[in-house]
Amino acid sequence: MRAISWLPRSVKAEEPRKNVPRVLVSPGGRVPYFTTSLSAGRKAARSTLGKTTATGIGRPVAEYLQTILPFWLAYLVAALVHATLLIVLSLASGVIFVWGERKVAGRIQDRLGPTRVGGRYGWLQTIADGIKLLTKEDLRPKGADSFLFRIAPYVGWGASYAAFIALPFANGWVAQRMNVAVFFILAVLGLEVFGVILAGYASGSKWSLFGAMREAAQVVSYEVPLGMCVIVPVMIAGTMDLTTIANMQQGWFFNWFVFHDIFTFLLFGVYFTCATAGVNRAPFDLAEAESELVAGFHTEYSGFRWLFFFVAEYGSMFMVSGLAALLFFGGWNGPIPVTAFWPDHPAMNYLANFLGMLNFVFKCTFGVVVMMWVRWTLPRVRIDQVITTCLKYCTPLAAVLFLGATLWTFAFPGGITGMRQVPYGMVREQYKPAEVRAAEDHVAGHPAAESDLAVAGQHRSPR
Amino acid sequence: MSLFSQPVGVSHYLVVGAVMFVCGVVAMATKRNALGVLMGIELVLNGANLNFIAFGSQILHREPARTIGLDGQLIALFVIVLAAAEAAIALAITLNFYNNQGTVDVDRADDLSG
Amino acid sequence: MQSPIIWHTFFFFLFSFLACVFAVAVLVTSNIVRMAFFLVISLGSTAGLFFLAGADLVGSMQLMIYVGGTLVLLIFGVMLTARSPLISMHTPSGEWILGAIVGGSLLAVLLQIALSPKAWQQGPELPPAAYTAVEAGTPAAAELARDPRLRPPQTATKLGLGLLGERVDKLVVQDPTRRAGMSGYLLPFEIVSVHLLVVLVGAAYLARARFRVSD
Amino acid sequence: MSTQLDDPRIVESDVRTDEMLVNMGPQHPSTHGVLRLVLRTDGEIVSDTTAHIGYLHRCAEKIGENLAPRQWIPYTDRMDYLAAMNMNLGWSLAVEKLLNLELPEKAVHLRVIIAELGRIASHLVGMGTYGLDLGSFSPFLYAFREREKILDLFEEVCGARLTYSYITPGGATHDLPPGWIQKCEAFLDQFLPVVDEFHTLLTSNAIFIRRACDIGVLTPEMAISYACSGPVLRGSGVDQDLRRDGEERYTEMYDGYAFEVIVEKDGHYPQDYKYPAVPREARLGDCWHRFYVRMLEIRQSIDLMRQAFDRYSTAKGSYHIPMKLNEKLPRGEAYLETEAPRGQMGFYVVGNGTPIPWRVRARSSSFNNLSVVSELCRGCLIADVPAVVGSLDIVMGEIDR
Repeated sequence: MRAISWLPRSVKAEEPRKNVPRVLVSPGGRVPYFTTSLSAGRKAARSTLGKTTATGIGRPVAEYLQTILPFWLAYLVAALVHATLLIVLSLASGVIFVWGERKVAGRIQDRLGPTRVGGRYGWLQTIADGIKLLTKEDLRPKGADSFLFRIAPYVGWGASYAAFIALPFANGWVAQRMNVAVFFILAVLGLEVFGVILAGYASGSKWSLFGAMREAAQVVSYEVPLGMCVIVPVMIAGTMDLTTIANMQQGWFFNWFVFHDIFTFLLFGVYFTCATAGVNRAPFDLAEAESELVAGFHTEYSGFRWLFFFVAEYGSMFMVSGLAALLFFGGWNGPIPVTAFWPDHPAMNYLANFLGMLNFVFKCTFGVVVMMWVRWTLPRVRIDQVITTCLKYCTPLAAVLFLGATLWTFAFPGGITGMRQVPYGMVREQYKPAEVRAAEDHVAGHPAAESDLAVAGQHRSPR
Repeated sequence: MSLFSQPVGVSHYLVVGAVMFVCGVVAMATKRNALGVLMGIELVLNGANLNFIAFGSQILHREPARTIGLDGQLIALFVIVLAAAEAAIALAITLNFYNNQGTVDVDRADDLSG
Repeated sequence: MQSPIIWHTFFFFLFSFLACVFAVAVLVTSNIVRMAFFLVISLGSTAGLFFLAGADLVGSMQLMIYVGGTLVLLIFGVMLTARSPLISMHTPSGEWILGAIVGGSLLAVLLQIALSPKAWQQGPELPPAAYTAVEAGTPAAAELARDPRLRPPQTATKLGLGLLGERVDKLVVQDPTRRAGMSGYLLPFEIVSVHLLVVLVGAAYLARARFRVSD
Repeated sequence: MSTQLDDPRIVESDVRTDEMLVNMGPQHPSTHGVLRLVLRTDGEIVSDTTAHIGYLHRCAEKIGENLAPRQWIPYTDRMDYLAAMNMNLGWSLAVEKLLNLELPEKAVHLRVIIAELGRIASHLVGMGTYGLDLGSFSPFLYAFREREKILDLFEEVCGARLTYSYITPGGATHDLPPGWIQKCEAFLDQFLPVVDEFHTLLTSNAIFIRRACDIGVLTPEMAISYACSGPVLRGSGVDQDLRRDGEERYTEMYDGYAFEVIVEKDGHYPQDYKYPAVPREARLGDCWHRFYVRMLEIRQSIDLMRQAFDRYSTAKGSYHIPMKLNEKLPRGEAYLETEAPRGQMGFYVVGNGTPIPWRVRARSSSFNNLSVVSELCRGCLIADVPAVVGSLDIVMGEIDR
């Protein structure tokens, strides 16, 4: 018999899964440590997994719109709502982070940063700067490849923005829930490099070309260790669906994958290094190293197009921080499962989701602020040292940690101490596609259940 | 009936694949830049990939049982991976050619012709 | 009554338009850098077509390995060899004519094949209510949910199982002999991976320049 | 095949690339003003560097031949505008040498205080901008924060913050204001821990060490043959400091002061300030050593100032010798070199019996220090060029004059 299932064998052997609430089954029939503290039973089940009903932002919108509009129009409007929200988020995060960066940099450097526009804290400084940039002349160097020069910033921004499609902000609050969200985000973020390369080439400036080549070499190299780091949480979770991955880290903070074992803890450091390098932030901001390359690939840009590069950069920072939050820090789940004690009511669930979104945005922002902190503290490394760091340190380290985490997961499938309320395998079971479940049954010797195939349409909600 | 209100079938994909394939073939034949030829090869591979995906897709078939199933996607995966290998080796050849000849014009690679 | 727009179809036409137009643009441009850029768009749109066909893993793979990896490599090559006389190399018109003839006839043959079987020409039709019904969880949903367009593709798991030789898509085949014939793709995939590694090492070696310093 | 591979004329490299000429400057963020470097690069590797100067030429020396020595002092300010006090001092000493003036004790110690404070202010800029050249922005602002405090002190002394024209032939324009010494002491007390911060942020930072160590190694022989001076020379391990080795007229200023020339001997620096040790990666004469010598000189100047405070307070005499503007310069010539923050700053003056000098000439330290740049940058990466140029700590105003 080929053992290809993720589940501990005991589970399958003991219980036919169809009749038993899956949540309550633990490996070996042992009640996990933490369920005892809550009044066990259904409540425990619900507290860990109850708030998983997908209540997307767009989905209710689409459902409501269908009552007043034809289907195709409702679909269009709902899609536009999603797109607009994400564009606003992308731009707003850029605006806020630029302001934040100036404030953070100011405080780090013993100065105040912006203080005038918009009152005492200079809230509106970035808006003022944006307006200034909009009114600036749109310069185009004489030797530039005009078409590529004009299109390059939008390519870069487009890639950065497209990655937001698959980024969930709260349980079900995602523009397009994807089965391969992690992979998709990494792939799309990797495309940002095209904008940079095109900008560098099309500018017709040697400094720009240097910057572009540096960025291309750097980003492409760092995709390797970055991918390896991302694979570990995916391996633990057994899925690439970010919503599921975050849901699996529900409960107390030690359910977060960063505390899963020592390897993931160390791996987060590697991930952060690689992510910083991957989005070209200091100390790896060689593509725009002002002391060497003037401004790197965007030397020749001005005004609105330059702004797009900037927004793309901050968008990517937000994105890799968001990925870190989802993969390592529980996504929208706080350190304490406050919402587990709430009554199970749609309104309360909605509120829980909203708080989760705030929590998630806070985590992303925190990651971005740490990147700023690093930027204003450390000197810049040299290009050969950047590649050395990637190939000689990050990649082997990520590989070793990957191996360690694999062995650890194999040895202790339920986490370190059994402190998890529900083993990962059980949680994952909730989100497994019915077809796959049928296949597993098939492998395990159970006949493929016809009904399982019939309702294969959706993620199975626990309730 | 509008073009947009008709469900897409396998043929649609095959047509797109055919266009890409032919563009690739013609690019391979006519481009003088070795990298242009390489790009033609990429187009050809993608055209073929589209066909594999289309034949394997349940979404495009009226009877899902008649698709080739996951084989299509798996072969597409193989094609993508092999295309990466092919591009690496072709690029190395091109660079070597460039190093030796100072050009990437494939018409100039005639050292061995009598 | 049909819905005036099926968005799946709409996006198919959008992406296929982009893919085809930029594939042609690759063909007709003589500037090598622009060719590379058009190729990026064309292959990116192909990834979109993959998504629309329900192959989400392959689509992401296309974006990551093909567009993000192979094409970046290619653009590297372009940059390394982009000296001004080499950026634009024009093809003689005689070759264009020959190419057009060969390409046109090839296209004609392929289109003839693509359009001949009737069963291929139209995908499965759905009543418009299906979309609403599945989302709302009405009793008819169970029936409608069989439509693959309404399911999340979930191909990653299936492909993984497929690599291991467990074919989820062929569950209907119960005959043990035939099932045993569905071998996994893992070994070929490993061979391909090792092959890729060897090729990369070889390419790195091959690309090293050897030239005379003093002539 | 094998014979072909053994052919020594066939070289192997990663990818054959074409050489490219790149202009670094004069409008480049890290060329410290208007230096223009023409780099011949092969990819990221710099094969040749040519420095082009003259963008800040203001005919200072020619103007000096039309002005009385005291009138020319503002022009010396604008030479090395980061260490204007030391420029004033150099010129004043040269003129005093021509006039054969002997200064009262108080004026001498005042000059020591001011010169050493000016050295600290100058090295703070050198240090801060070096961090900036390596991509570390914050130390630059910390350094300028401290420098601002020094400028406040200077402002109290002479009313100016950048171009002081304070030290004149015959002493200084004013005495130190009452209470100034205490303020200065208070500043030094709070400044000492800040120096430790700089060491944490830069000197011992792992990235900084990897960026600065073993880059732009200037051998002692090369340094001497290019007539380098100041921290650049001492960073190569040459034991020379004009405050000790200079002309009598200059070294007598520092008579009785306890100080040791900052130079590496047997792998370590003489002063034991508990500052970070020399890292393993460092080689004598590299950027790190030049930087470290400057950092230690800041500390040394603090010690010198503290000694000077006591001696100034107890010194006899006036802070200056009154000197008329139209005092006739005797026939003859005088040349005197002082140890400015950037090295040996020499002033040459020829008198012909009129109040206006017949010939004025300045020997700039930055000029000679810059001349090694093409040697140091040969074969380094583009990113190393700012690191090397920054470690030389040049001021274009002094080079172009």
